[in-house]
Amino acid sequence: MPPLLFYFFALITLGFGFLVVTGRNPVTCALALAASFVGLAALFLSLDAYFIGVIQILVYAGAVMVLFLFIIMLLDIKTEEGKKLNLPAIVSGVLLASLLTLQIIAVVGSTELAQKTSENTPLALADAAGKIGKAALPTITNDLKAGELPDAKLIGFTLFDQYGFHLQVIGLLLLVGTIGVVVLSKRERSAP
Amino acid sequence: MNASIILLLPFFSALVILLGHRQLKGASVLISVGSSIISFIACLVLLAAADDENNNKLLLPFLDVGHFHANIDVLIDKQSRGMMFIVSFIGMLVHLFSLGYMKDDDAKPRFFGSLSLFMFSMTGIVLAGNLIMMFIFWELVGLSSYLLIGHWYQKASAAEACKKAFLTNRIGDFGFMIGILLLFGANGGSVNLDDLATAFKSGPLAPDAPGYSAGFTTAAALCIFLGAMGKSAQFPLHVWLPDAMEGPTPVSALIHAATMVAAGVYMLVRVSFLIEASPLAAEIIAGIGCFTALMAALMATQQNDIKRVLAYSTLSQLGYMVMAVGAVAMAAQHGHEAHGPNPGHPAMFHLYTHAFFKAMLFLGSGAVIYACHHEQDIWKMGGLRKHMPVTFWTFAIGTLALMGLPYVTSGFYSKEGILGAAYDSGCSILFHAGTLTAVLTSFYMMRLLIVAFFGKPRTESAHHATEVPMIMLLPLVLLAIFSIFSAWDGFATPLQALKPAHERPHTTVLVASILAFLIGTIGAIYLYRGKDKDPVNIKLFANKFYFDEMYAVIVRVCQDRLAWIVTALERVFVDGLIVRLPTAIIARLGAATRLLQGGHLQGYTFLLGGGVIGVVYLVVFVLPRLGH
Amino acid sequence: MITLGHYLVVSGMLFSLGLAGVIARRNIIIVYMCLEMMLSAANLALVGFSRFHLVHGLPDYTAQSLVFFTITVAAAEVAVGLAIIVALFRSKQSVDVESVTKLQG
Amino acid sequence: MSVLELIIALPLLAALAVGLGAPARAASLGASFINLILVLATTVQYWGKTGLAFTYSRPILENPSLSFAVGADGISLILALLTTLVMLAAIWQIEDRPPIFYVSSLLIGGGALGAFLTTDLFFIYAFHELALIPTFLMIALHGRAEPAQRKAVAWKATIYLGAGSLVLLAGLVWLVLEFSGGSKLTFDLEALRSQAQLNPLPAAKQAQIFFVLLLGFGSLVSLFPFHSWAAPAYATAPTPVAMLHSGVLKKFGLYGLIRIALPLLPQGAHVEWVQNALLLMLLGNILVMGLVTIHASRLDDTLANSSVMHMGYIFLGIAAGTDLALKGAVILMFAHGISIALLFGLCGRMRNQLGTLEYNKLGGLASHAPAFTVLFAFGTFASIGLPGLTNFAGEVLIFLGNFTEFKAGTLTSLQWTVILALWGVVMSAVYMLRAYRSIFHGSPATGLFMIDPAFSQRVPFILLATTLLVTGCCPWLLLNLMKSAL
Repeated sequence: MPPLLFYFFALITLGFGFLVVTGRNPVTCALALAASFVGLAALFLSLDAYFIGVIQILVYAGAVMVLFLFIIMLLDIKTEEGKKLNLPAIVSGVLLASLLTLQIIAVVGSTELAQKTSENTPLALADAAGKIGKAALPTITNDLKAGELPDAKLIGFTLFDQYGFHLQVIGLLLLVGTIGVVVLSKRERSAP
Repeated sequence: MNASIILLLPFFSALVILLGHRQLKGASVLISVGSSIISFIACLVLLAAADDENNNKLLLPFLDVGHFHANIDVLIDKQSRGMMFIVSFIGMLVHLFSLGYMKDDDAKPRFFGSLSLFMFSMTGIVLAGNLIMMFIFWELVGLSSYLLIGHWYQKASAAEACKKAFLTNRIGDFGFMIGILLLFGANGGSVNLDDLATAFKSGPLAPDAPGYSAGFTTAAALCIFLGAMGKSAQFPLHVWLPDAMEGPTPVSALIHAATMVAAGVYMLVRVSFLIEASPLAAEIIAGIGCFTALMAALMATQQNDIKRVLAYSTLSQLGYMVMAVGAVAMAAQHGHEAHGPNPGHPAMFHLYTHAFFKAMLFLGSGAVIYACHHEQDIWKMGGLRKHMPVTFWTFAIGTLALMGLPYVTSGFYSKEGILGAAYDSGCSILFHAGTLTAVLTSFYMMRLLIVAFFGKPRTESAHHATEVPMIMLLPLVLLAIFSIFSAWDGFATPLQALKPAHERPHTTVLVASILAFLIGTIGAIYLYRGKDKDPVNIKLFANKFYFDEMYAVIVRVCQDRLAWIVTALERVFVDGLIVRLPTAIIARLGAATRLLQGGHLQGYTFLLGGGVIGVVYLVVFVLPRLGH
Repeated sequence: MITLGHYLVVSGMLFSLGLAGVIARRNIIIVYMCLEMMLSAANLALVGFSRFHLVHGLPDYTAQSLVFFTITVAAAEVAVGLAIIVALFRSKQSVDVESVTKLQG
Repeated sequence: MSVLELIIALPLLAALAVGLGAPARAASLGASFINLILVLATTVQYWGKTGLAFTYSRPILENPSLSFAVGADGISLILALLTTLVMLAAIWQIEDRPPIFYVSSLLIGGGALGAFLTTDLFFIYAFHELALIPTFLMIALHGRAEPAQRKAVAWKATIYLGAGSLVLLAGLVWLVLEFSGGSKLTFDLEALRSQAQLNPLPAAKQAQIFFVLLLGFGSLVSLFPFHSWAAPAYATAPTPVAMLHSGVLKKFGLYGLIRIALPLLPQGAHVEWVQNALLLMLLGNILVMGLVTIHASRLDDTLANSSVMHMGYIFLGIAAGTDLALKGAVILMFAHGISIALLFGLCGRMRNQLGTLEYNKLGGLASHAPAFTVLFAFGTFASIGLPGLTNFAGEVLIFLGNFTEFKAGTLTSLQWTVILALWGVVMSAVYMLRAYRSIFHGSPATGLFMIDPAFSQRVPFILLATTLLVTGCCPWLLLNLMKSAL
């Protein structure tokens, strides 16, 4: 993935992220967030995580942003934001953020792990089929032999093979979440 | 045996009076007078024994810790016998006199109880064998003078006077105790007078002993002298004696003329080996004595209260005696022993003659005050010669003795002895100042005599003055006899021991004392004959050199103001630092922690972020460098 | 060339942006969005690591499954969070963070 | 069953009985009277003996060998005598007060007796704490000032003494650990003492432990920088508590130093920096508190501050450490206990009758209440240190004790402190006589007058005054009890 594209998408993600943080109107923030998620999904794709990239767009950019926009519209939040700038909070926020970034850059810079690039760690698709072991489904091994990465299948396989139980828990979590939302947003009849 | 009678009888009489004065009613007076008479008789028996060796008997155990002993042990030698005679004789006379003088006083038991307590403590000082016993009775004498001066405590002036007397004595005792401690340490744990005497001659404190330091001996001598200054009212600590006249007159006669104030001089003569050991101390003592004598004499010339005049004359005579002690010690430094065979000391000689005529003068003034219904101002008296003949004649004898009428009165011999000692002390100022004081003494005493007894009565009370009852006249007559004959050789045998050797004093001394007597008398007669108002008016002397005011300021500034400052500082620093500071810190910490749960969201996230950065920094950058 | 470091730096910057937003902004909705950004920054780092840490020559799918889980949890969380915001708005009529200090210690 | 256990138990049982409803005054008076008789009997029996007597031990724990061991030598008997005397006087002078007064007095007395008569570190400390609690309670409940200020004073005293006891506990634990040498931990004083002789600790360590103990005991005894709890506490405490605490309980710190610190850490006090620190502190006690007392304008403030000041002399005796000085210190503890209790008792009676203790409002009481004046005079002149009363014997021995090792030329820092401390004697005369003069002498102030208390009310004070006179005239009575060198 040519570096130029990487920088382009990184710029989109960070730029729109910055816009979210500094935006006056919540709606613009919400849309900026969606755009930043798209940029992010592109970065996922550059990392050969196609399934995750798609999921990112579907769930985040799609569902979450829509939810936000819906709520913003519902609550009709005006952009009274500009009343007064809470200077100390902004200063401390910016200060902390810059400190954190510097630290991360310093940390990442100092470890040799970060030097890996997609060139010097190529995916050995061919011999992976052999190594993956008998339990692998024939579809996966055929695609591997054919030389491309069955990303979605592999994720599915790992999810259902190793993390079956966790999936049930996540399912339950989502169920509880939805019930909670319903209970919370019920209008109290008997409220005085 | 009779030493214990002399010492303990007054103590038990005081105790009995203290405990049972309500039941005893009048009897307590008889107990006290009886005890004084018995102790006088016991003293005569003691003198009759006249066994010469100094016996040092242990009477009562007080403190024995391991090898350290500080007990009530009695040292009987010539000096203590002579002094004992004076104390018990004058004590008895004063007891008899106060029977009459205090007849209509409602607190008689308390008065006589305190008198017995005084006799007990004064005997204690005289018979003391070691310095600690002397210190014990030193303070008990201070207590009894406090009780007696403050007898009429309803009067604010008397209450102030007794407090002043006790505190000034206490300052003296402060110095005395330091002196005792120094000697105790240097002499290896014994403060017995004989041991100290030998220690100074041959023992650890002798000049040739190793580690001898002249400074130390001077310091010890001056500290002990500080104790004497407090008791004998020498210059810096003299302010309490004139105010002590607030007490009843018999008290002034006994305590503030004859015995208590003389205790200081008695103690100095007792420790003369210490003063002779340090020339510097001797000079200082002589200087202070001479200055006190001169200053008091000047003040006495301008006093109008009969008792104040006598008080200042006592101060002046005490200065004389202390000067004599210093002078003799200085003379001893120059090698020629001043006194001959018998160990009499000019100061002791003057002390015992002065005791007689000064007690007589005070009792005389008491009779005059009693007759003039408690009138003390001499300018309101006058012409008492005709109304009170016996009192007049005895008072006149006393005055002449004090002025030193040549060859007749005892005062002349003892004053001449002192001037002689001042003369051979090798420091001429002492002699000149002494003669000047003699002039002033005869001047103000003759002034007193003329104004009070001659001329015509100035007020009603002086006009109606009648002779005092017999009980008060008897002591006056007895003391008058002693004022004249006490210096003559054959007279009171026990007192001979106190007279110094009789080598003829230098003619200059003889001429000087006679001249001083004449000049003073003529001056007074010329100035005060037939006057109704004091012609001479020197503000400085009348106000006693403003010492009282100065001391009042010193006390107020140094003590009360300092106390106020120290209290404020103590409250701020100690209380603040140790108590308020920690409580404030803890309160502040409490407030800070409350801030953490302030409830505002951003605060939490900020701290969260800060924490993350801190940890990352620590883990990534610091720990590797520390080698973990 | 694009190294893992680049991805990590981008994820770090995205994370700090989100953190700055959470701290600086007063409107709860915006705070919430920044929270989502921080979560996705974490996902980026995870995907980065899964790509460059090969298991049998293939990317490490456990990391990706973790990303999958985070996304689902984030979704549930957004739902519940917004419900709370709505309930909050109804009682306080404002979405200002300062007004919500009920939990004061 | 040693007689000492009976002596300790009696007041505590009486307190229990009064608590459960027995007639308060009769029970407590009876208990303290019997206790006095018992202590006198044991003292007579002890006459001439030396070292520990009447010992009896009930082992409780094995590994840290802990046992309720009682035993008394001259010092603890003298202090027990002091405790019983002051307890009897304090209880006797309580009139128509709720039974809590009797219970607290008995508890303080019993606690103090326990502390003085047991020879086990653990129980010495425990009994002292038992005695402290009623003091705080009484100050808070029945103190003199209005509730808010009273509570503040009680709080201050509690926290201060609590902190002091904690420091003390730390010191004691450190001491015990040092001497256990890792093997068997023992609290028994005798065992520790023999261990101290066998292998004494290095001087530097001794100095450190001694300093910690000094701070702990010091703040219990209002040593100079840690004294600010004392004056307000005594001024506001009800009379019996003030009498008992300032008279008896305060002596525990000093007893602790003499009984625990000095024998186990002989060089502790003589190490340079510890001695200088102690001398500075006790000089602060004498000179600074002397001036503070002179500045006081009320009688109870004067008495409270003067009791803080007199502690300086006892510390001077402990600083010297010589046999003479320590015996002087014990005598001064006894004398100060009696005289301050007498003065506080009289001061309490005056406050009840006159309502105010301000000097400028009082005057001329002697003409109305002669017996009261004589008793107050005894207390005043005792606390001034007049010979013939016990305080003098104690003070003179302490001063002499400091001058035993002496070279003619130079004065050690200890001796310079004595000379400065001697000025305290003048200061105590100043403030006591000012108080006496402004209350008793002079013309009676308008309206304020006081009649003599009935004979039955005077008995406790007469009792204390005669003790002062008897032991003052013959201090060898006390000295013979302390034959064994300290």
